[in-house]
Amino acid sequence: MALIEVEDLRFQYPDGTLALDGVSLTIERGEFVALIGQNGSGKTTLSKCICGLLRPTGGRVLVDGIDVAKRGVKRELVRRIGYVFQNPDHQLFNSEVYDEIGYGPKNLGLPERERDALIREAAAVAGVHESLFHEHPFFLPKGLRQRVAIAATLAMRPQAIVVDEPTTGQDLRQSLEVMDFLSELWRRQGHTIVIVTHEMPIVAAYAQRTIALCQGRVLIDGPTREVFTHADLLAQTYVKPPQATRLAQTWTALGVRPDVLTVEELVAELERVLAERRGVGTRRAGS
Amino acid sequence: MATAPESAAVGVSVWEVEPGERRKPGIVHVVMMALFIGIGIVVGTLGSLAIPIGFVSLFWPGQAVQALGGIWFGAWGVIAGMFFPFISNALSGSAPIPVSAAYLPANFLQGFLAAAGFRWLKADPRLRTWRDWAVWVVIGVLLANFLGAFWGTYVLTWFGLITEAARPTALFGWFIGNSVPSLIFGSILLKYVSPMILRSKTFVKGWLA
Amino acid sequence: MTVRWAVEVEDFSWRYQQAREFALRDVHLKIPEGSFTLVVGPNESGKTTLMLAIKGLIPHSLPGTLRGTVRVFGQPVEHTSAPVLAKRVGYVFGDPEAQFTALTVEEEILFGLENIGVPEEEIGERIRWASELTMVADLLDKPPYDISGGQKQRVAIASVLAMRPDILILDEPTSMIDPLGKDQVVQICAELKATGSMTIIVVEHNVEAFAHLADQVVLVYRGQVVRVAPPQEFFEDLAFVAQHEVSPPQVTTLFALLRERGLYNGALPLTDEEGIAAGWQLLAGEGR
Amino acid sequence: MPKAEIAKKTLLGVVPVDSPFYRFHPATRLMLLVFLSVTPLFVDLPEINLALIAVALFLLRWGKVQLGQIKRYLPLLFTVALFMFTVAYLAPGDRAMLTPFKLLGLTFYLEPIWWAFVSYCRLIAMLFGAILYFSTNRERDLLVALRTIRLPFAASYVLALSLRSAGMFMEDFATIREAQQARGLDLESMSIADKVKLYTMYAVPLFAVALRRADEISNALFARGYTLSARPATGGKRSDYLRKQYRLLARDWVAIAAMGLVFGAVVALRIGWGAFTDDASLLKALFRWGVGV
Repeated sequence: MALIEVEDLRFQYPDGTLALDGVSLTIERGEFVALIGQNGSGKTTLSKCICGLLRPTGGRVLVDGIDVAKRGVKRELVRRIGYVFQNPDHQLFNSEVYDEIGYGPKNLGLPERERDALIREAAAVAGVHESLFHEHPFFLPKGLRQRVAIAATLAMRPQAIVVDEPTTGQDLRQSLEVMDFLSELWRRQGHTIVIVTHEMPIVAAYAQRTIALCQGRVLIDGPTREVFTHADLLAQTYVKPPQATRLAQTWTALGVRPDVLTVEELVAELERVLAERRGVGTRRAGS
Repeated sequence: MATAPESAAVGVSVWEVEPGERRKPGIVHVVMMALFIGIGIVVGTLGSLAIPIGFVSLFWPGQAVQALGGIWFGAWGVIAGMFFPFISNALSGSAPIPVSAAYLPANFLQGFLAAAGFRWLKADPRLRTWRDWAVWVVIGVLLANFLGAFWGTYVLTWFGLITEAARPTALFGWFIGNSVPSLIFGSILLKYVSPMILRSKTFVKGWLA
Repeated sequence: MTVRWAVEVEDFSWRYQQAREFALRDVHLKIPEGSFTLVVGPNESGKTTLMLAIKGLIPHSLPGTLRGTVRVFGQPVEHTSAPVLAKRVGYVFGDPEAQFTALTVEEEILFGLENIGVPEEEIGERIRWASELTMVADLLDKPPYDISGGQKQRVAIASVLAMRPDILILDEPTSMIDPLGKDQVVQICAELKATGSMTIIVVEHNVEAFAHLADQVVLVYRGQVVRVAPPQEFFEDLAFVAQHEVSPPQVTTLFALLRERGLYNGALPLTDEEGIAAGWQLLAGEGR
Repeated sequence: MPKAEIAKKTLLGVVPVDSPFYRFHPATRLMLLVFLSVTPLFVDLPEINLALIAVALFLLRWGKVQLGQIKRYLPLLFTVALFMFTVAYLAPGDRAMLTPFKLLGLTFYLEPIWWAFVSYCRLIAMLFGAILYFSTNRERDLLVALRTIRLPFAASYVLALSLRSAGMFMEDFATIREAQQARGLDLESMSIADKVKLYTMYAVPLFAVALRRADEISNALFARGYTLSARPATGGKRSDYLRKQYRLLARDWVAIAAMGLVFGAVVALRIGWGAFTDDASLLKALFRWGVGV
């Protein structure tokens, strides 16, 4: 059974905006998925529906077989899927980091001993050092607050986590840190990861699978490498593949593969093409 | 509880202006006043809509907002506390403008008493000692709400909205109905939000800065 | 011909009131009038602090300890009032939401104009000019919080542009918006640069989008300005750039790596167009 | 996708896209609010207050307001009535002085019940002034009106900013609620005591966001040349572009004069001649006849 099943999902906001217009997809256990698309394409709405934070106006979402819109399933749900908000300020409310991370487990009614173990583990995984346990989250720098928010989600041990714009406003090092950390969770601990983002180089470097939304529908869904070869289709939702991919695609006539994702891949590809060409070139030079 | 060692020396009150510290009113105070009116509108409106009894505030967490505003932001907070009920009452439809206007003195007192009490008696807004608690409960909650209820019910009879005979009952109901949310809501906020406010630029030690 | 300096930062150091360490130390920086400057560097390195000092928020509304001077068109910022500074230096903050205070886009734009004392007759014309340039003319009637992220950022730019500042600072203008919005902001910057009348300073992580517009790139790292150079020259030393946690455009990295491998020896491209051309030359034009 | 809009959202409610009200100057519309809110203070006669309610309802219709919108006030209108009549029943005052009557096996007293009815009509008439106003005016109209009556810029600006921030906090509130749910909070299975504790969980992030915002906004204000006094850089008077976009026309003056005259007449008649008391009420006679006293 797939971990997340979305069937003909529709969502209409009270003001009449149709944010999702019949979305169907499945996400298997252990996938690393990126949700992309222009603002208003429905990505945040979809991710919130998946976590049961918004009640769909049509269709349904099953997480591990549980219908997320059903009453009284919240506690069941948070052990399966966690959502990290873009702005940690909306999420953090305890006066100590330790209590903050422990809030979820406490809601789940776990005994203290077990809770403590979960908190320490989640903090360690998220890179929140124990010396920060008694700090007030409000006064930590933004990067750290985000980690606390992630740790708080992890402490509930969800099988999947959805992260809304993990790299917005972060610099190179911070972005890599957050992404490497998510990647580590995915690789080592077998978590399913879903990120919502506008940063295509991040998508290219980390996500195994990419789903592009446009006006509340799935525009394209497939392996990231394949999705970025459809530049014309992506243009509908104003997404451009990363620069390396774009460059490669203008050189296809020269024998360059159109589906490279990173600079390193493109370098290797150009080396290959050049080596071939040089062989041909020497021959031609002789004629 | 608050046993963690604090950097602030024992006995130094949060109201003390440190040597070399310059305090003058700035744009940030005006902005905070406006934002605080915004918070008051939200809390006041939601409070009234949750239990719609109209002009009588049987469960109205707004008074807590007024008291906290005065404690944290001095005169800016007192002013904010006087005016947000106008808008929240109009939005929730719980009191027409003339009735809101008549409540003004009560709105002033409900913010001012807490503000003055904490400043004069040097109580810590983080509620660290039993003395801080006493100042909060006696002046910020009980006295402020009693005077508020006294004036408020007077206004109601004045507008003919309740009978003269019902006034003592209404006064009692109002007093309890406002004190309970104030005590719960206000104490929690003082305890948990004050640490953030005290370290921010918006905190007012005197009346204006 | 002598250069007129829009900004002169001399020996400048700044420590925020509650901080232990100086956010900026002994900074020297000169920005010529009419130029386009791109400021890069990791978060918390002092980029924004430097911009706040040029804008005058430091020391006017932020408490702290200051050494040295910042001059804008020869005038020390410290002794210039907020409304005068508002005319000289416009500042667009990274989060457009955070700077909105009005109830409609039109009021948002005219707010600054009234503050700096633009007469009523002229206000309408300025609103028109700024809103057309930033493509928000059809939004004037809308509440600024009820429009898309990209539109918000353009409104923020319009509201600053309308004041016709001599210097325009954009602090991470694309960090909070979607790809279409980013493109539009870059386009507005290109248009402004083409008019040549404004000194533009952009702080950005998204180097790829702005490098080609820049006359000079400034690298701020751990409270100091460690490098100032034209973009071509700046990205020549990629090791230095990477060591200071800045990501160059992918196309630049690509050709630098090719050059390291002895496959390329031309100038490093900064844009898609330059890169595409260099690639064709490399692959189709018999290499060197 | 675009559908024909008939209503626009404002921070405070919803207003029609097009309404005959918009032909009047915002100051005139504010005067209508004042007129409808204050006049009932001088009128006990329920017939007149009911007539004022009818006028407000008519104006809502005429102003193209969708009546569905005012449904949200119905629970309030009902509970207020329930409250006032219950108080009048339970605490009628000195029973010896009152006229008792029986209804459904209970003993009521005529005077307090009647007085509750009189007051209720007055209260609702006043409330309808506000309902009408917020259903046909945007925040901008309120600002223009206040500036037209020469409220200082700084004051109107604080008002605008607080309305705007109320809107932002509403949004924050929604996000915070989602964030708490995402952490296993099950609102549906919570006790009242837990819901009270919930306030902290909303309040702390709300204030955290507000504190950061206060800093950001004050920086933004400085950046755009705003000073505490709101005086422009050139010295002298601040220009007011927004207000200049509106002109008081003949029809505004006529409307204001009409409201002024009616109000003046009501006050004069009430104070000078003791008019509009409930003694003259036909409804009272009808009521007495109905309960048989």
